[in-house]
Amino acid sequence: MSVTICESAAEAVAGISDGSTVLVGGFGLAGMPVRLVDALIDQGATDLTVVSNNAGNGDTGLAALLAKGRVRKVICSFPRQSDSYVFDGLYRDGRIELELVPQGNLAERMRAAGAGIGAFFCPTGVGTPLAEGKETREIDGRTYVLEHPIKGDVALVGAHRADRMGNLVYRKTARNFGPVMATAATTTIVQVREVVEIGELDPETVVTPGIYVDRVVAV
Amino acid sequence: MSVTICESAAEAVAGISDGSTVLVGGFGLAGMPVRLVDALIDQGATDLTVVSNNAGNGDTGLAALLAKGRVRKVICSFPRQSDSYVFDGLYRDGRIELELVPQGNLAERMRAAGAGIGAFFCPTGVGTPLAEGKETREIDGRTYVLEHPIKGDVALVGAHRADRMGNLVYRKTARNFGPVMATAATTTIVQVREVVEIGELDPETVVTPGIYVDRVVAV
Amino acid sequence: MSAGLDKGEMAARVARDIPHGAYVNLGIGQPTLVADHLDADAGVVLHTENGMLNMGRAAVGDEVDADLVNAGKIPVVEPPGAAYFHSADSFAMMRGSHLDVCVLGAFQVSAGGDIANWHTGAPDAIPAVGGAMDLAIGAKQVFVMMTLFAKDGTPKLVPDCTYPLTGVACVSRVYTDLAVFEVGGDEVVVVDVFGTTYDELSARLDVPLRRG
Amino acid sequence: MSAGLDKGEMAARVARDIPHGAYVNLGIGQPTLVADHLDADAGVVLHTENGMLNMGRAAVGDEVDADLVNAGKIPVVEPPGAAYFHSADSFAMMRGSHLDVCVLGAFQVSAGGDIANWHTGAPDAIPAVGGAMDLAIGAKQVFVMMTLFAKDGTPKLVPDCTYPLTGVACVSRVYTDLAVFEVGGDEVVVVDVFGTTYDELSARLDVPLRRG
Repeated sequence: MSVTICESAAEAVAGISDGSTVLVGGFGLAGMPVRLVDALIDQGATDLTVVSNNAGNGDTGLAALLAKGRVRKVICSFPRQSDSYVFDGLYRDGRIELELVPQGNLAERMRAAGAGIGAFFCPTGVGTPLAEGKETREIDGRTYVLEHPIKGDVALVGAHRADRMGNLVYRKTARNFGPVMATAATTTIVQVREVVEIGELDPETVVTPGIYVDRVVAV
Repeated sequence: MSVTICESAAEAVAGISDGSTVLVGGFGLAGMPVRLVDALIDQGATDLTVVSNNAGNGDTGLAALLAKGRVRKVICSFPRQSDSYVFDGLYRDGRIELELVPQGNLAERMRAAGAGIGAFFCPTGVGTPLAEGKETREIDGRTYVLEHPIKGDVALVGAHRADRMGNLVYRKTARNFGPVMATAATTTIVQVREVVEIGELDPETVVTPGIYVDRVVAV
Repeated sequence: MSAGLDKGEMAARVARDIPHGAYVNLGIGQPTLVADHLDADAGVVLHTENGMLNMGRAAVGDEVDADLVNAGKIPVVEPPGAAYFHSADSFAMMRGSHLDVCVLGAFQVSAGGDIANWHTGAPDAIPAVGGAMDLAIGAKQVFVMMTLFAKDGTPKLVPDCTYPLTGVACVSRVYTDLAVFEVGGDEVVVVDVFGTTYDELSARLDVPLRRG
Repeated sequence: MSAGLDKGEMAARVARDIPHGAYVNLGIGQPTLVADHLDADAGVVLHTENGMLNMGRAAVGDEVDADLVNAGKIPVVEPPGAAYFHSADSFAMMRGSHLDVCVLGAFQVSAGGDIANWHTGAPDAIPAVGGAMDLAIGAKQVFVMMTLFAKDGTPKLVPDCTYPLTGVACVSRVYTDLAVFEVGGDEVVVVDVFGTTYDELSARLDVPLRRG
């Protein structure tokens, strides 16, 4: 159904429930919807599962959400960074659960969720600890591991511009996980730099069509 | 490896072997690489398997290739059209094999081939004759059928513009199967309206990056 | 049997049940007519499976562009706010249940919501499925628009489809010239009747009906 | 043991084996240095898994743009002919074997071409895999660039990896400070030796070698 153009990040994240799975875009800070994450901290939802490539930097954004004890589990590819001390501390203390997923599988599993694929046979991780306990199959002489979709209740995405139909364009490598996450969540909430009128985005260049977008806020 | 900018459609299709699987872009005539198909007729390869959404219109292009008896098998979603009499005749005479694939499965199976996915569980066609004999599985309460990739030896794609690195943009609904077919073939051959210099395509708007393109010809 | 709705009236009746702001795919043939009855203010966005959202009306005269066609390969126009994507993305959108409503034609629909619309099963027929199977299972709600009886008088709303299936238990509503039905539950519910009566329908159909 | 190649010389040696016109992914850390040794005329196109082809050099000064970073999250520049795509498309490109060469760092490589580069296996370590497993199985050829011996003198080219694996039987060549090896076949072939001898290598490694 139609997109809602919100007046504030607080309005955009309203109603996120305790226990939700929240997909958070960005690769490090590129494409990270920082203002939506800050608004989620204020909003108060807890017991969250966060799916994101990384597990927070420094003391702000995702790291701040973790520091407040609001995240039960992180599904990510690369939690360990030079400034990921908040996650590191929680993990070492056993206060946060981690599902480590190869980056390409993270993207493809969310793509599958958005595309109605029930599961897929993937060559990544075969023979490694990250495939342990998963079904494998040989197809045409190559071994694959069966991977399942990752669905979100909510996706928080950072994009460049939206029009009033919710069509999105991104900018440079800040595109990263945004387009797949937008397809994989029940409710997709997007922070953009600018909302433009309908007709101002070239239809050839739209990366995320408005059908995937529920709420937009310009910050 | 680097793209070759060809001088003619004949040069672009040189070397296609008998027995090849050829992916042919287009939805009806929109995006159909007509000049490449004509050049393939002149080139002479035979015993082909053609993968395309339709099975030719009228007497030209794909229909002409079929009429010359050069196609052993067609894999498509919608062979029957008002002017598909060439295919219709061959099929009724038992002179051509048909694998009918739902249109979304056709696209997704080629996407899987290009994306290194070994197989995927798909809800389309479950309980219908087109899923007969295929493995099924219930996942989270829904039944899926296992579908396998469709790889091409060659893809013939119609795009709008290419730069000299092989980056492609399409135009309107002529985009259709081109981008997935370009990823799914060993050799991807593209007919465009114009080849432009490197730097003339906006990197945000490239739909098929040059890595998927082997030969380009402006016609 | 008195006359029910004509094609245009059926299309208008379907249009009435499409929610404001819905993303909708209209199958080729009669369902395409539904577009003519959608209120411009309703903000309904049309999807065409060959790769476009916010598809416009049929193109006329100089508007015709061979690169811009709908799923029936008819030239259409590009309204402001459109978006293009490739076939795999288009069917991912459909298969992933992002469309609110899909309207399909059919040979038969069963009481349980099975649909048969791609193949008569005749031995000499050339089968063609296109996007029908993807559409049948892809939208949140699947509406069928068809005449209630075939030309030979046999009902097209049946206990079980005898034609080869397109999709299983996926149709929610059937819009016909004589009545609108809810299917897919334990009973078939008659929501609306046109130019006939509930009792007449009960007598002519082999499926158990309930008044809506 | 005499000194072999330094990091820059190793990177130059790797660069020498990258074919003209190749599509290449350089892993984070030392492999990034290979870019500095690629001849501009060679037409090598760099891929970064966070969504870009024809990635440019590191950005300096005003060129820095927070929206344009490489896989190591270092700002880079956009040369003419670049293309952006999302993460699923980027890893599809990799997993579908469209890249010609990928260069990775490693803790260990086995004679059979297994690679371990994501986890030391230490119980208190925080595991992080990023794109390493996708890269290891994704490119047509996987090159590893590492010192041949760890700081404690133990070999990193081993009969079998003792660290948790990143990928199985996927590495084709190992570039080290002391030698270049072909792995993944029945024997490990010594292709090149720097500041040491074949016999010295044979004596210090637990894998059977053959002269190239």
